[in-house]
Amino acid sequence: MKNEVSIQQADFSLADEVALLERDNEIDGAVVTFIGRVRNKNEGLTVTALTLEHYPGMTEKLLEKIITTAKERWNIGRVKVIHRIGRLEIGEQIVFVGITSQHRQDAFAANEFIMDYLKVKAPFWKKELTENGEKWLAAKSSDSKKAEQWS
Amino acid sequence: MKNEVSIQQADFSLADEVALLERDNEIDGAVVTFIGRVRNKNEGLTVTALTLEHYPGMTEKLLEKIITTAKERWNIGRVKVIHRIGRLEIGEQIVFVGITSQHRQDAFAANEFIMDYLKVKAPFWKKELTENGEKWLAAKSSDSKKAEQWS
Amino acid sequence: MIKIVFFAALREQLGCSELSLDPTNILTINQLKQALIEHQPQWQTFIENNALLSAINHDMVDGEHLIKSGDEIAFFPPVTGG
Amino acid sequence: MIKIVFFAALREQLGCSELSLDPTNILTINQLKQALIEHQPQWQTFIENNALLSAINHDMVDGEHLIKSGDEIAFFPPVTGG
Repeated sequence: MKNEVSIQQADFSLADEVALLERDNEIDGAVVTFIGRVRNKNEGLTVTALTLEHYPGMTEKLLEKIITTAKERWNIGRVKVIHRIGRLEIGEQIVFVGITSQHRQDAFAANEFIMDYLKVKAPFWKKELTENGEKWLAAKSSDSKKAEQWS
Repeated sequence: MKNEVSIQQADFSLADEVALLERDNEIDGAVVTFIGRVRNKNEGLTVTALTLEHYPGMTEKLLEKIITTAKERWNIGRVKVIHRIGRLEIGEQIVFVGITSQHRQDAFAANEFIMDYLKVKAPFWKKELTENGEKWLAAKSSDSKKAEQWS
Repeated sequence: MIKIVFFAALREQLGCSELSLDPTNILTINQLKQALIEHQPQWQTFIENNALLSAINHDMVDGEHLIKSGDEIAFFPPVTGG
Repeated sequence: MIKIVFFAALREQLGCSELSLDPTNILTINQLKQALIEHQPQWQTFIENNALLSAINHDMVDGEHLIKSGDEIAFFPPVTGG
């Protein structure tokens, strides 16, 4: 579980993260990555930046739990989850999930599962800076429904 | 469709490919990538290298068809498929599929769909150099079954 | 004593990110909510928000969950990360 | 004339990657296979392999598909890329 989760303000390098997942790992032929970025529109409003808050300690614990569940459920090799906090501008990376596996199907499923659960379980909150001012994002019921499909 | 498919001997850079998918693209918040690599074991045998052969012309046409189908089926933004040919050593990258989307679910599904169809439709053939000599890989019925699940 | 922490929109609504309370006579999360409203009546609308989530020592809990001295209790809105 | 190309294991088994044929009297893929076997009897086992796939001008076709002059016909084993 060591070093599988990182909550950080700093940006991360996709290339470096994937290199770490692949290093001395000649058995896993499949690598699936997800990157979530700040987009310039949300619910019809122009977004100029995001601020991300989290609950230190609980976030890491929950993400580790989600990773443990993914490893029980699928045959996967290495896992890395990075989530940034603080102020992020349009186009910046917010979240990274990287998975290696001997089987691409397992890598795809575990990656999507981790993202779906992160979305509805991990204590992060986004505040958008839009053309109409600051606004805390509301949780979406579609995200809850998507996470429920795994159970 | 321009530049969405590349069949090449040269290696590729994950970071550069993702940067191209993200450039001037502030609307797609989700990026899913798949990388297939040469692994050191297959069906119990130690593999030392792979040689990849393809049918020039038909390969590109088929991959473009698969991408078109994925775009009809899911709401995705940009797509890139790279497949290497020639001799590849253990750990080297073989194939890349990168997809951007406004919706992570679409990016995951379209990426896995493209890989599943590439596996069973695109005219590539792998020859493994193993501890027991050279051997053309046999197609796997599990790959055909996986591709059929999309229809 | 127990430590109580608030996050995100709730933190801003209450104008408070953290406080400590003597848990005497507070047995459950729901009772703690009542104690907070007595402590700051203007918090009532925000604390009684049905969508509010609560955690004890980093584990999600419901309103009937028991509180003990030394616990860290968190209240926050539905999460929106990723 | 038609151009015929072979790939991968089949190319190695036949010892041939490409040949040209006059398509007179050859109407279908299956008839082309028979013509190839008459041309090189030692190819019979490999050409009659049921798993063999065929394409005309880069589109997959079955044995009954019609051939016309100028076509590029390909024969190859099941694909194993990715």
